[in-house]
Amino acid sequence: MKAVHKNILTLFLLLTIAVILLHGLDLEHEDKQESPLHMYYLETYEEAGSINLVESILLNYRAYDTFGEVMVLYVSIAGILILSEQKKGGEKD
Amino acid sequence: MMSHAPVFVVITPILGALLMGLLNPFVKKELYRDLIALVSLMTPLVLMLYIYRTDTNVVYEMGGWPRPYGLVLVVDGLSALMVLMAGIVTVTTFLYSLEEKRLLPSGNRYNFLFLFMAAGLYGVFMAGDIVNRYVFFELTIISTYVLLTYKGTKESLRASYNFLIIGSTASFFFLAGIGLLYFNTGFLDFGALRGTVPYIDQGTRNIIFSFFIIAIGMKMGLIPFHTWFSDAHVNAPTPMTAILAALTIKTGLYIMIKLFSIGFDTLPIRWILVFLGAITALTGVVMTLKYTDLKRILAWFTMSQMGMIVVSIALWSPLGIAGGVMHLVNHSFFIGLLFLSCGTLAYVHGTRDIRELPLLRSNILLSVGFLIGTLAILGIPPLNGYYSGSMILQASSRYPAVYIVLILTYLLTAVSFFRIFALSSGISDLSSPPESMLIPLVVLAGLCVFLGALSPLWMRNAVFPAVRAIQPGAVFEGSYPYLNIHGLVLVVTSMSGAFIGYFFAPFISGLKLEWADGLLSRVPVTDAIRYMIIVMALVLVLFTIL
Amino acid sequence: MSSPIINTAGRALTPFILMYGAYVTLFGVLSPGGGFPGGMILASGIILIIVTHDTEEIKALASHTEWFDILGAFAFLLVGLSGIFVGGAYLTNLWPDNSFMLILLDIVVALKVFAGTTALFIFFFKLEVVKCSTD
Amino acid sequence: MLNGLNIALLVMLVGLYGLTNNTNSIKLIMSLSVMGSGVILLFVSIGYIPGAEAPLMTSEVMTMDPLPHSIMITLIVINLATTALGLAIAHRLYKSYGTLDVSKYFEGDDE
Repeated sequence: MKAVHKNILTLFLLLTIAVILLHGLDLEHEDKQESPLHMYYLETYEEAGSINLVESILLNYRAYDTFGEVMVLYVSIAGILILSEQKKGGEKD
Repeated sequence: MMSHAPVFVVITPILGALLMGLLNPFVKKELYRDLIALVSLMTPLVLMLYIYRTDTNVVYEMGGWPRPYGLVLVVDGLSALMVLMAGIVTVTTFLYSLEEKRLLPSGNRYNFLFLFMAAGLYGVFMAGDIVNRYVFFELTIISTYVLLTYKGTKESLRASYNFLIIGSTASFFFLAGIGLLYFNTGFLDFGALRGTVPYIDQGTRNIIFSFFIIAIGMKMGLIPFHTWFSDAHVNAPTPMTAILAALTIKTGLYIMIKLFSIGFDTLPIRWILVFLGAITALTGVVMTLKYTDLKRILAWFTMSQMGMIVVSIALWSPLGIAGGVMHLVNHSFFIGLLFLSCGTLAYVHGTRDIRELPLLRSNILLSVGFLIGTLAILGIPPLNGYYSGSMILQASSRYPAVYIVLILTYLLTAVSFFRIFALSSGISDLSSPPESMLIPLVVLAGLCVFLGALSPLWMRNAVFPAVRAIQPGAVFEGSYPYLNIHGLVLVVTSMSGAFIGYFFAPFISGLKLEWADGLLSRVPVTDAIRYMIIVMALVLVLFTIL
Repeated sequence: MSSPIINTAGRALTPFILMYGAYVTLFGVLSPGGGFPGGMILASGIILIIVTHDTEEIKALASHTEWFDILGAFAFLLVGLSGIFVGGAYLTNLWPDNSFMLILLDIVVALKVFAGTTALFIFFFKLEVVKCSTD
Repeated sequence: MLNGLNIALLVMLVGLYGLTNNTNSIKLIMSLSVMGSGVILLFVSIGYIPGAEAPLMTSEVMTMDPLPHSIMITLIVINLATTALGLAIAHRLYKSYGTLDVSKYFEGDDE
């Protein structure tokens, strides 16, 4: 199959997906399910310690997520430094 | 203090890794780093054994926030089993890598990434929240991307790059699915989702699952999403290969089980996974006939076995889930054993080509280890693959097409393995590899035999609680007998396959399978993404028609 | 890149950028902001200095930034563990005043993001420029 | 019909098209970022409630849903980490193979 044909096929499939998603899901802001979590955060924000709700979710309710995320950032930076330190000798093999 | 055990399972490896990083400029000896790593890999195993002994249903609330609002760590039958499995495999493969990492061009900070990967795995297995699971999966997979490049060859860089692109795309699909799930239910916690997902209307739920199917399919290496799989396995250092095959791809399966259990277990969804799993089981094993590189052959076997486990779990009967979960654990041990003995063979003989490897005329422990792994994967009675294999067969016996596919898979597996034995030749070399490489082999082979012989016992005590954690009301009719008709079918199939494979090996070895080049193996990353689009479009069209 | 105008502008701007970064970090509890944006702004200040004064001494900072990076990650872990020592769960508030832990974690995260981003930038900045044809 | 949610899905598909249509390894990573932006837009739109204000508890007015917003901070950072790692690997790949074309990486290597 030529590259052009592949791209046309992909484009066609993506259009199909787009039509089905937009038509089938029919997302509107009004359809959003009222989240009990949102109400809970509104009521207990004083316990969590910040009037900035995003902040208190990030570092208090879901601090464990942030913990994982900090580790991800750290691992990727360490990984980049490791990649740059790797000896070039192995590249021939 | 012991009530905090679940959190220490996750953070001990991270603590060890960070300590190692902090001490890196001051401590020059490798020995201390190995000791830190070993201790922080052993601790989670011991802690999880302690938790499992005392209480099998622990919910640890992070920061003291109650369950649907904050994040929790969940230890139930299933996650405890997975964590124990991960603990055993990480400790043994780490022992193995003590020797192997000296061969790598730059082995420094290998321990460090290894620990982060282990922590990520524990985090995935114990997370009670879907976003939290995503975050820890990223921790695992990013350390894997880097560990894949440790050989420094250009093929390993290519494998890592392809894995990164495919993995990130799949992660975005997963996140979009999470977003739509939150839009429709308002929850992210698995406990709360279990109560709310069934009320989403069927069409929306199917469309949401079409996002998830790509993510979990990529993580498990199901057929159209498998393109990163064999390349990554072959070009990674051997311990990493064992971890990838035994644990990392199991996280995808675990997420699939969790998604099924919260309410995505309706029919069209499950049949798609059965279909993909069956294709993977058959195609994976056919592809093994093409190669002579032992590691690549084992990688394709891993895929084929994963396909079988997916089929079994997607049938979603209590026996199918029990068989699938049990085979999952068994598979970790025997595939770990096979990959590690493959690595040791390559270490001793300096090649991975089966035509130059004296497989059964090598060091006695090595040969016996490889043989035990082989017999376990074929399901020969005293070994662990037998019991779970026969359970999978019985669970699928209601659907003849699936049953035939599974039997064919077992037959071809046996053919392929005995083809390897028939083709293997080379100068016999009985020299012993280092002990740190043999101990893991002995441990894993011992587990294969031990778990195989005690199958009914540990099925009752460990697998049933796991199944009840997935399907709270699961009922088993009596206990499953050790010797039964499906086991007999399995053994006969494997035996005849072994016979065919051993005596017709010269004919089979000429198989080129040229259609597979560029279609199944050696696929550029752009085509891999194209496969994802094709599958998603097909699945969506199917859901619209039904 | 070294012209007197750029050098002077970089030197003049950096203190203000750093101060703004510190403000965003510390007042994340009371206004939009927090550790991540604060750390990024702090890093952008340092990056400005590196770009305008392209000297070897500054590039040698790379090894130190990595150490700060670990320190940030380790401090996050310790703050989490301190929750256990005061009798709660992992990552519990360790002080009766609720916002204490938030500010502490903000500072830790800002340190982490600042050091990490700077290390990243220095890595990509040090790569030699290669001419490559497009496909 | 024309709201952030639907546009976000379309942006994701645009990113996917970029991922299939390019063979340049740097452009692939850029397409990945486009797709990530789609996901971010999706989540931010999910948090949007018509007529509500930013999630700061300074007045008694109804606020937006803050949970998707805070998840997005997590995602942005992970996205940054992955992109940076991908670029570093792409650089090493370029030095090894001498080309950025991903379709040429499989040439001349029999398995």
